Amino acid sequence: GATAIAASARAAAQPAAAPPADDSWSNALGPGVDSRPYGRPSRFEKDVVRRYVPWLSPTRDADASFTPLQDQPGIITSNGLFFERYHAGRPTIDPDRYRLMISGLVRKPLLLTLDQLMRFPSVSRIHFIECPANGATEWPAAQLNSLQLTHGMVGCALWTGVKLSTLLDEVGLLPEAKWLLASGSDGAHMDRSLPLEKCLDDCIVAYGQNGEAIRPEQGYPVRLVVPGWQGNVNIKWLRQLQLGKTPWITREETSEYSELLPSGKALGFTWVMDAKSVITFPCPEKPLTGGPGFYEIRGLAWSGRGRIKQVDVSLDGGVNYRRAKLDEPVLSKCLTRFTLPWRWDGKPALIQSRVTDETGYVQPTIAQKHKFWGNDPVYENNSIQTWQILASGAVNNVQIS
Amino acid sequence: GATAIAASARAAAQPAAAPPADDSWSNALGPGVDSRPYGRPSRFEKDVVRRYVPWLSPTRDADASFTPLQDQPGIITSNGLFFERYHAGRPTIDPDRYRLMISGLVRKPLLLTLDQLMRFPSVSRIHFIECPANGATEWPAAQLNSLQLTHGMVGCALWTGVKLSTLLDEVGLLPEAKWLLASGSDGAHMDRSLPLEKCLDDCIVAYGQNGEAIRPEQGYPVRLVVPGWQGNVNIKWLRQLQLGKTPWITREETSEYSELLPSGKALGFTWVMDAKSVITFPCPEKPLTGGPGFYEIRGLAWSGRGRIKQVDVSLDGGVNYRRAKLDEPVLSKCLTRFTLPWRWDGKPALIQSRVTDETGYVQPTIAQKHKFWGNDPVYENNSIQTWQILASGAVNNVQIS
Amino acid sequence: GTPVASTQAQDRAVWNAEGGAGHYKPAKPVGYYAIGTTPTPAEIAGWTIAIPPSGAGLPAGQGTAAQGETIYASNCAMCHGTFGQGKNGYPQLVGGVGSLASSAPAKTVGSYWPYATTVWDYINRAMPFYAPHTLKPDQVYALTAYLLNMNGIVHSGFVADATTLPAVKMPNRDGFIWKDPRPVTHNAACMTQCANPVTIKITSNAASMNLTPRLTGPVDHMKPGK
Amino acid sequence: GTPVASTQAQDRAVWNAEGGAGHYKPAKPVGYYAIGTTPTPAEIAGWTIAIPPSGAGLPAGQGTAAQGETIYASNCAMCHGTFGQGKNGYPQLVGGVGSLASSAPAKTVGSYWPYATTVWDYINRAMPFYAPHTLKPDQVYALTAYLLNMNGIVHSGFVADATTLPAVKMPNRDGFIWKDPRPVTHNAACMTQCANPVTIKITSNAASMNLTPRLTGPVDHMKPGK
Ligand code: HEC
Ligand code: HEC
Ligand SMILES: [Ca+2]
Ligand SMILES: [Ca+2]
Ligand SMILES: [Ca+2]
Ligand SMILES: [Ca+2]
Ligand SMILES: [Ca+2]
Ligand SMILES: [Ca+2]
Ligand SMILES: [Co+2]
Ligand SMILES: [Co+2]
Repeated sequence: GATAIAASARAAAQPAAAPPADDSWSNALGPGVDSRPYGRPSRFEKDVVRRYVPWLSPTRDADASFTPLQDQPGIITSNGLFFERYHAGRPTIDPDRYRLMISGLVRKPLLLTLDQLMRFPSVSRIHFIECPANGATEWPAAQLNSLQLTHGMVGCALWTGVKLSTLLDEVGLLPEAKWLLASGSDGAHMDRSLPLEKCLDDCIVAYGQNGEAIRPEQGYPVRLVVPGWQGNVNIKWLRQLQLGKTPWITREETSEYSELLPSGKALGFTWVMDAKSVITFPCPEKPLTGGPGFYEIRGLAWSGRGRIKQVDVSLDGGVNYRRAKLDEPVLSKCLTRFTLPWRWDGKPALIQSRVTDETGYVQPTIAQKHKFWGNDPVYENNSIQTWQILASGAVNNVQIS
Repeated sequence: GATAIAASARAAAQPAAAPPADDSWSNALGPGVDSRPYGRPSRFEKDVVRRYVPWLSPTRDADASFTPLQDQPGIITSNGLFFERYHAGRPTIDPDRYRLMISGLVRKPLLLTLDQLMRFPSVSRIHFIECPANGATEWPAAQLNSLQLTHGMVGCALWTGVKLSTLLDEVGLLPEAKWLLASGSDGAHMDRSLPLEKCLDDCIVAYGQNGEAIRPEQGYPVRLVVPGWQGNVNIKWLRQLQLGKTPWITREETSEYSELLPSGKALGFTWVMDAKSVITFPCPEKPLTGGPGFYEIRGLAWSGRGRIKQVDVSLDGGVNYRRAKLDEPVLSKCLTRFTLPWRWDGKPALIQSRVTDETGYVQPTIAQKHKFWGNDPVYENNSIQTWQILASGAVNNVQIS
Repeated sequence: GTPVASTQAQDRAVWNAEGGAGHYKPAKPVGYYAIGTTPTPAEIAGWTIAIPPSGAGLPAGQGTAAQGETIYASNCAMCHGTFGQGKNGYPQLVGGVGSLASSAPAKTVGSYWPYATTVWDYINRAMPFYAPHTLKPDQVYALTAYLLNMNGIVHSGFVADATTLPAVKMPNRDGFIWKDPRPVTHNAACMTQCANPVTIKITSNAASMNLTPRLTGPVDHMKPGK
Repeated sequence: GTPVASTQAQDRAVWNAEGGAGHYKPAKPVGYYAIGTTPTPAEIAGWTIAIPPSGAGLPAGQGTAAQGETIYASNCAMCHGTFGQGKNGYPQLVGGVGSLASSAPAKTVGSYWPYATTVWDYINRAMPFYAPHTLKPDQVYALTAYLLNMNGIVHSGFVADATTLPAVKMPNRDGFIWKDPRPVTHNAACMTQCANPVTIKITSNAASMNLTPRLTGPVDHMKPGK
């Protein structure tokens, strides 16, 4: 009978081959298409999550969490794993009550519901967003033994929305208008001033992220995308676009996202994220587990100034470099994937990647950064990352002279 | 005191402007970065889910669910919303017990663990996967009043994995080898024969999907991606690649995924998905809600034979067409987004899109399809979709002569 | 009808033309990456369950329709019906010969499947639905014999085994073609006055069909036919 | 020090150069899409809370340090400390003047912020942390006066209002530059013998730092300093 057959596992008849030739999941029905209308990762992937560094902030509401880049297999960051940066936690916004105000030095101020915003002509572009504090802990020394925590404040998504220039055309810029203030509706009312030239170039008032509505973590229902510029100017939970003559000199562009130079002078408005790359395999979280032999070195490169031209990889701490292969597509202000085949001899090694972008900018070493920027900046640590490979295959985050 | 201040809502002082100028979410802290290490969509998006047509199959374990294309803002399908097609439900596979067998007419058979598979050189590509039964209900007549249910058995993702040719190089093809059998470890042990030429071209043994491990619904931990070919040959939960001289003539390539022609002959091996396009806004689920005025017509186009060359949109049931704008990037065997600005006069209209791919293939009308393929096929309905716009702004799925 | 051998030869000619590696040159020598292990013959045998038309790989064992009837009654009939007629939407397995060119074709094992080896293969890998790939070879042979006999393809004394099954001539073995004969390009990218507006008529409208499940709120589990 | 007016003029010169639309030509005339509504002046005023250095938009109202002290004690001190010295990692608001070029710079409202209008703006929009943007204008004026007074920038009789705040000269008003003076390109794409292997030394190794939270299993909520 039915029970008898179900109970007599074929495995018993073919012990040499099964399991795994015929593991339990092959001899049963799984859940059907009605079981989860919105899916989730396999439960075996439960450790692939955003993580944070508890000692960086006194409160989780003004803090950051990091994308697990060691488990990101391509240029797209999963919406569930895209890094977070909050200044007052994550607001829960009712899209029916959502409004976008466009006002200030414009001919015809405008108030838009979400439905109305979505009626405007739209574009869809893949861009990275990186927090300028990505790698901040690594300025003075190699401190965190983790790719996720040294480089994970970056994510890359397909953003869909209205070009900011389309909305500015619609309201009509007055000749005196030179700056735009984007502000959010989170508790921080997070706001940043942007020069009009960038606003009219490639910025997007976005409502879509990787095939669905923007996630609450990334600004649901609407955020600003300012391609290639510091994450914090990509205002989330966008409530207002205000036009003015001069910047507003908000707390975020003075106290928070300014750089104290060695001279004691403070530098505001550093905006563009310079080119950066990092090897994502191997890395501290993903050591070489199979002993000596063939491995593929993999990594990600990006530039706030345009496309990636080349990535070079060193296996000897920067003495010699080999050209890595770039994976298609290579898009502007977008993560680019690179790979290099490597036959590991089982000896210790110091591996690095170094990107050159289409402007000719070449990613600097940490020593070069220190020379020009001082030893203790906070932001825009785009220096070359060195991973130390031990004979055991373990990988450590190190800095070298 | 603190409580007094928190209680005195600013809204009371500025009734004209707030809400929504200062809605509840702006006057409080939201959850912090520790609240959900793996994120999910806003609870206001709870209706954006995969749905199925209950009368299509007697059991949810051998059934399909559909991607909500009406809510997909770009070319990437969210992993949570990617359509499902099961023949025996969704297996839950332990990645540590996972094995891939490569055997048959090869010089050196190979057994790989998941870790071992991941060591091989990898590629990352954005490709659509479409079930050939997508639109099957619409062959005889317009039957389902829904974009999701007429076109939603397609999804598009960034797939990362090993080129199938890399693995075939590693095992060494014997000269007699001409076909490959890919088989899965679900209860159906789903399997399909593939000619070697396609296997050596652009197929990927994939483990990554949009920035994370492939979802259980799409084949965790490993699936085959056969770019541009019928969804069912993209074997999920891949357990074996077997090389042989002739195809295996499995039940799936005879009884299931063959086409009964009007002559009574059965057609096997139709593989390639011809070019198709559909307007995703407006559509039955997304009517024109703002009265006459400006709208942007939006849609998706794809071809199993390569890149999209152009998409033309008709607003008068196919009498006249206008060239739509293609959104970057335009990639091979990948969804391409198109848009057309439209000032709706409030009158009824019949709207359509028609794609031409780089081979010069032009998407046919349903009448043309009927002429060559008969009136009642099951698969590969890539005919031009007509949406009827009513004066109310409501949208219906219709077929026209 | 056409003799078995010549039909197989016909199919094979197309398969040979379709398959093959073209002008492929391997990028690397065999074993270049030296990753993974070489499976044992027993492991390969455990994985390799697919049975092609030649019958290669069919295991030792055998079964008759009479033996199959008992197994079918307790493990299959609840879904496919006592006479293989199908039930509650589950597939019909018997009958339908001669219906394929009609307006109501019945595609069954008997009327549609070109090779008997596929019947053995599919029952072995996928049935019974709730416990796939748990039958013993003798049981699969018996069930195959029973289905072939119910379909009138073999007589009641037929013993299904590795030799007899590949030799069975299925009713529809000549019915399959393996290369799409239909024209590929059907349309022209005409831009203006492509149709006569007067002749455009709506031939069907899904709004009046009453077949669409609810599209908002929780997923609609409406019963077939509502 | 530099007079207020001339410093502002310096900043403004950079801001003018940085801002602006370049040679932009609108793609469509104003109102082309005719979507959305024109907000009322009251609505615009409700949304528009940002206060630039000019003080434009500061509301009617006023406040003194003495008034601010009371509000601060019950709503702010628990996080920022009774004397604005910071607490448990929450920001220090007072002190630090002269420390900016040192190895332990203290960036506070007093030592770092270039404009007093920003203090008003930020307290108004973002504080108190647990109930942001709920203070009344008088309360914000009072708290601003209190913070400026604690920092020794204004005397205890100072009345903060729409006129007095923009005129306050902050200690670090000359300290901000708005255009990056650092060289952009630091490296060369050298391919061979780019460094002397002998001089390469590991200068730091995160493995020995003991600062990394657990990277597998549930998210690690380790306390600062573990
Ligand atoms: C619980 C229900 C159920 C039981 C019991 C069951 N089947 Fe099936 N059978 C199915 C379903 C559902 C399918 C179609 C699966 C698909 O579409 O992928 C199927 C398909 C088949 C097919 C292919 C039909 C076709 O035309 O493609 C055969 C042959 C078959 N079953 C034989 C059997 C045999 C023999 C048994 C008993 C050993 C059995 N089935 C028991 C549900 C069942
Ligand atoms: C529950 C804790 C808490 C309370 C109460 C609180 N703050 Fe804050 N405050 C913070 C945090 C956290 C930040 C930093 C926010 C960020 O980084 O985005 C901050 C930042 C500030 C800053 C900017 C500091 C800088 O240098 O950038 C000022 C000024 C400030 N608070 C003033 C106040 C005032 C005035 C009150 C009372 C009305 C107050 N705070 C109440 C937690 C608090
Ligand atoms: Ca089930
Ligand atoms: Ca801070
Ligand atoms: Ca910069
Ligand atoms: Ca909170
Ligand atoms: Ca079926
Ligand atoms: Ca085809
Ligand atoms: Co099995
Ligand atoms: Co507010």
